[in-house]
Amino acid sequence: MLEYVWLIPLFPLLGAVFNGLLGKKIKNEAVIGGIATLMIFCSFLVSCGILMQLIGLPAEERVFEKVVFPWIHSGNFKADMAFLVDPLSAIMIMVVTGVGSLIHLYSIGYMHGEEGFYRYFSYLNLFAMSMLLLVLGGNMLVMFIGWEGVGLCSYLLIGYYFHKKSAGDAAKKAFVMNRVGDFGFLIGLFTLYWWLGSNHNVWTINFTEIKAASSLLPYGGVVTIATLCFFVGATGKSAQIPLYTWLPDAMEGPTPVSALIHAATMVTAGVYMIGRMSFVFVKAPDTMMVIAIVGAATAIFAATIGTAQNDIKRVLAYSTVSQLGFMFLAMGVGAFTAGVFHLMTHAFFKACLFLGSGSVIHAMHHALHHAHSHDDPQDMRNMGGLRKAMPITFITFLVSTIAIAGIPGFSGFFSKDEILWQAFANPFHGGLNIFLWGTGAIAACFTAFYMFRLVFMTFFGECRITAKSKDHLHESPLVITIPLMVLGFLAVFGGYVGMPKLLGMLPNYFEHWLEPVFATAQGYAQTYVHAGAHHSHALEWGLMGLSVVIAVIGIAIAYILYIASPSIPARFTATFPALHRAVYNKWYIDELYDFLFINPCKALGSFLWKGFDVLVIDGIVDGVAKVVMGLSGMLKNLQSGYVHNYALSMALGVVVIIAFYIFR
Amino acid sequence: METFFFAIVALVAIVSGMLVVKCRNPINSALSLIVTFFCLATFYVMLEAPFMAAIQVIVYAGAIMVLIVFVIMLLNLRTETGSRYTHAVTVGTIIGVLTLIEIVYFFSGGRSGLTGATGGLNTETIERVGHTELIGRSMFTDFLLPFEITSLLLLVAIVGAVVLAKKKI
Amino acid sequence: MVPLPYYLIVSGILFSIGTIGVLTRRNAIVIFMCVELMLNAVNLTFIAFSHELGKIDGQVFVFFIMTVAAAEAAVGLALMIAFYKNRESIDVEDVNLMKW
Amino acid sequence: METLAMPAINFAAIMPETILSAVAMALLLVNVFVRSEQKAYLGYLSLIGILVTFFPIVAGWNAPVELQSGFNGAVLQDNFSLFFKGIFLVSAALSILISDQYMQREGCNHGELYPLILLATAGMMLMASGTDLMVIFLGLELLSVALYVLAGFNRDKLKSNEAGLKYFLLGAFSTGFLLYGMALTFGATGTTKIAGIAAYVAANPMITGNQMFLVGMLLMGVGFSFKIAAAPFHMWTPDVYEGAPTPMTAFMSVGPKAAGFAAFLRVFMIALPAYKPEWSALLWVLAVLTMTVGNITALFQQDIKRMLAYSSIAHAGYVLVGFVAGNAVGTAGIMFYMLSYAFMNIGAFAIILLVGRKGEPNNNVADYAGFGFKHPLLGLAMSIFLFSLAGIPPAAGFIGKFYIFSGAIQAGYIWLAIIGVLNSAASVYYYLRVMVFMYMKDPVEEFDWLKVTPAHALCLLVAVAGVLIPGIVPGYLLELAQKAVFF
Repeated sequence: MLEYVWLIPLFPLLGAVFNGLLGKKIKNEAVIGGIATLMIFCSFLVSCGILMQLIGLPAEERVFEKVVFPWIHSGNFKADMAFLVDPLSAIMIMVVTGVGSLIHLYSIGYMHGEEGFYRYFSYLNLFAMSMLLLVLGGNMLVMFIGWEGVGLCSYLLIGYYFHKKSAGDAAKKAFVMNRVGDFGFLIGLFTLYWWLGSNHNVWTINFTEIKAASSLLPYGGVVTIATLCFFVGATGKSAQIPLYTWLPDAMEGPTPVSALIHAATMVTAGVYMIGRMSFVFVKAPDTMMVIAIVGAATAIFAATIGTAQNDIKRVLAYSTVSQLGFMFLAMGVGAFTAGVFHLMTHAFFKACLFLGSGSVIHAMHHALHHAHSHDDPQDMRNMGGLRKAMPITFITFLVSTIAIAGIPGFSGFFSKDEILWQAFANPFHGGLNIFLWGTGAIAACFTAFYMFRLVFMTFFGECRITAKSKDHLHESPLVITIPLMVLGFLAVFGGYVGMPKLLGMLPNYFEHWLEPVFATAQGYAQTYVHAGAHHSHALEWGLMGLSVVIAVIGIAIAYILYIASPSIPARFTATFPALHRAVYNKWYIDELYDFLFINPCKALGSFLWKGFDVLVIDGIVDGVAKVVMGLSGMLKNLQSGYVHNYALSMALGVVVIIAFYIFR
Repeated sequence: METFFFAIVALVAIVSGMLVVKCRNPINSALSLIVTFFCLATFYVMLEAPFMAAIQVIVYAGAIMVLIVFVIMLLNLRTETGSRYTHAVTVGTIIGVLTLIEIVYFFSGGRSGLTGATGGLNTETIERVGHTELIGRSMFTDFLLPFEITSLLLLVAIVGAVVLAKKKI
Repeated sequence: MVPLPYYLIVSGILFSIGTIGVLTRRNAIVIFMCVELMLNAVNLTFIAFSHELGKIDGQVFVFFIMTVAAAEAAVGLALMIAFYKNRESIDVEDVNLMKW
Repeated sequence: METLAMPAINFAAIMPETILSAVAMALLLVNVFVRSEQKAYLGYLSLIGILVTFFPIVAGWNAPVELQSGFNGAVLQDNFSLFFKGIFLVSAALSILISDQYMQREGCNHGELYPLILLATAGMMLMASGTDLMVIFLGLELLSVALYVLAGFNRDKLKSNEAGLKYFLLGAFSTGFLLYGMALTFGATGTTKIAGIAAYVAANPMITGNQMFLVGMLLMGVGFSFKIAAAPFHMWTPDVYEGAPTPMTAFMSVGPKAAGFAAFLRVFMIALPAYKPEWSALLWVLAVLTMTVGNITALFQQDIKRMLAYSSIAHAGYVLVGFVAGNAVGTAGIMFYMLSYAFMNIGAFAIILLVGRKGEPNNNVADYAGFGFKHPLLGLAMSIFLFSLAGIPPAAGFIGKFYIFSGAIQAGYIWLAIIGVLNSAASVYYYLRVMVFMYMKDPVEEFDWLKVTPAHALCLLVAVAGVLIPGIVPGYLLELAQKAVFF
């Protein structure tokens, strides 16, 4: 099966070509969507086969490189079209093809009747191909091609509703920010290539060869520069500070796209890349610290912003940024396994959440459409009480929310708790650890709060749309709910493969599985870290308990604010009319609450959103653009159209050049 | 004596060169240019290249300049009115003077500049064989290919001139 | 015997005068004449070198430069005539339809 | 009267040029008998001539040395020049394929067009294989004179006149510098043969301190820089490209540039390696200036032909990066890049030509609104060309750029490579703008005038194949380019 690894990206490519060329003629949605889904599902089957075979091999033999064809060979530069299958890429292809298949299936229902149905599936398949190239690439160049490819497809899919100006702008923003990141990636690649080549005559960009030569790399120095450049690339693709503002805007695309590209797969490419080159990153302690700090900062930053959003997809978008921050935090503290584990569980529950929100939007859209209402179907203030109308969506959504909030027994708990524990107990960052842990823990609390706020506002309480619209609220068709159920199932049980040792009920398969991949990195880490303080099990138990408590606090706040308070007055009014006035007092308390806790928090959130996002980040981007445009205008004016000026420029060039050389 | 003669011719060449640039009327410029060409022909004779002097007069002063004067007449060009963009004149002159300074600076280094491999061409050979034959010989042996390319070049020029300027094609 | 640098300096001066002409004159034909002046300066350099080094190559080169000058003159003047037909001018400051 | 000692005339060494010139002359004769609406047949005949010319090029690959050189060392048809000759032929063939439709539309379908293109191509070939400064100079002039005419070919249109006149005046001016440089080089070394100069420098290392030689080299560099449109000698490019008939713009944006690079490379790397520190420092600055000026100015352009003109300046800058590197990888990268550039740029111009109408009112980027939906296949082709120009994988432009930059890195010019990558990242913006209009704006026009002739379709097909195949499987072509490097 391993020999056939090239089939994995080939299937979606065929699907993309087929739909791109013939889709317009076929017009039959079932055929178009069916073929696209079938293709990615075939890739999934091949991936399963490869995973099985890999499991059958002894741990140390689980690396396989398949050269499909020799690509660029010249002098000492060599890059093949090669695929690398190892435990890490095996997990990634399973996630990409598995979640990808479900989202393709879901899209058939969701995109029903959209103009350019074939275009959508063609892009989606193309995206899957690029993403598979990215994760399977045996050298940096193949990876880079995938890297560019996913950026391109993301651009095409964000701008899918090109009639909307905001969609076009969002697409451009995403593409430009991704290009900044790509630039960092290329510079990092060049730096590493040049340093290894000129100093040790190892001209290579092949991952296995770099791994073999990684012992030649120094600690810090040039590796810090190279890894920082790579990290810039990762921040662009994975929406970390400061290049994250494109991701919330990217919600202009269709919801399944948000689920696949902007939650489950593409945005995790940065994490994957760091994992793939862990043996290089770990040699640059300063970079590791930067990654950890940026990750933690992004986690809390995006979480606070998430509390101030009312658009259901924007909440999820900021949540994604925040969760990606957790993954980077894990990478930065050397807990590569935990980071990848969170990547996987996050793919399950966040895809489920996005698809669930898509289901809600779908239903809302239809309901509002029937009632000829022009309310925003994505605004949570228009929702409420949907649990009765959409039970399956509600249950899967709730399960995923519990998972992301970090309640024991659900997948998110295992991975997030592992990250927090590693942030606290890792031997890399000394005194910084407590801050990293604290930031992460507070971010987790915020996460629980805004996610349950989302659930309560959407599914509980009274329905806030008109009664007429309400009658048209229906559960989505099977083609939409099946993927939801599968993902919901995974959101609950997907975490059991990586259960912490402490709980001890199941062995931590996940860690064993990835051990050979990160062994080299761990080896390097041993040589410079201070003797890691040994923490007792009691402490670990304690912190685990604390993180559960934190999550519960977040949920409780959300409950009080969005469920309990509105319902308490209602009950009081019903049973004790005399106490009506007191209920109003209750409201005052609530407002005090608002004033003391929620408003500052919301204010901070919207300040950070409006102030930082819009002013600083966009300001920098716009500022650079303005300067370049000004320069462009200046240079343009030099091009005056007069032959004299052109001749003058030439003569001036000659005079300067000659003067420089003969008078030097 | 020869140097004195050289100085006079050089002076005439430079002054008439300046007149090419200075004259407002294109015809006057063209006539000054012809004077410069004759001065250069004189130099060629002094440099023992009589054949080059001859074709300098025939081709340059004769053919090319006649063509130019003819076009000037055809287009009935008048004196230039004052330049609309005087900065071009100032800056252009400054740049030209800078070029001049650079050139004089590095040529005034004396003979040291000239280091190239020498050949067998000297007064004796030229007088014995004849300059025209020497040129002809090397053109048909050593420089046969460039000579043939010239024919293509002239072909392109003829076709081009016809395409661009003929009334009806 | 006139020393070589004298010739070179004279040719350099002529070359610079030609450059100044190209940079300052506005009549396209005069600009072209100034280019011819530059080419002649180069010719003088070539022949002076050729004489000094005793190699005929330089003179042959001059022969080709003259041919090229003739070819350029034919095409260049044809272009000017074509331009004049449409624009009634060969002032290069009128050659500015396309810019920026 | 002694007989002339004729040199060894080796026709094999100039076979491609000979065939092209012969076909050109034959076409001039045939032209007289062809009615004006049937001039397309001349185009087909010239294509046949070009196809025939491919045979000596293929046959001459890896030929023994004695078959390569001829005419007393005036030409050397080595693999290097053969590769470039291939590029010239490709660009000439693709331009001829798209010429007829345009020329008929604009009412200037004169039969002289094709002989001029063929002769210009012969001029480029002489530049690439010339090993004598005289041959290089004459090849350059043959090319330039033909191009002056081609730029002003639409003689009833003021823009075209203007393009021709500007190109002519500035080209003649730059020729002055080139010739002065050649004269000084001749004076310093006593020869015009490249091999002779190299041998002389090797025998007299002291000469590198000679200022006359140095200035000669610099002035020659200036002359070549004009031809390849490197800043600050680039300013003619946008105006000439905008004004020239579109097929000729396509032609002159690729062929002459490649020819300029071929001659530039040969003169500097073979005759003047002793000056490498000097000229690579100069070219370093020129490369950075060229890339940056080209890209930044392109950002503002509304006219798509002008935008591609500035982009072609930027591309010359990327190629100069490979030149600065001065190693085998960089040089092979230049060749690979110029070939893929021929496909992608001419392909893009072919689309521009289709979208345009008589008098070319449709050259604004905004005129492409919705083009991608109205004509999906043409839109796809244009996207492929733009992606390749922007250097986005898997198009050939990416491989070429990557290869050039990795050559620069191997030579230790890491900053130059970084500036190059930065520039390339910035350039995406203006290519993307066209894509945005094509796919993200509602169509304004119906594009119903648009007619794809078979010749045009063939050109686009070849161009797409030429961009995609070397992009996905570049191995074979890169190997060829490597074998073509002369060291």
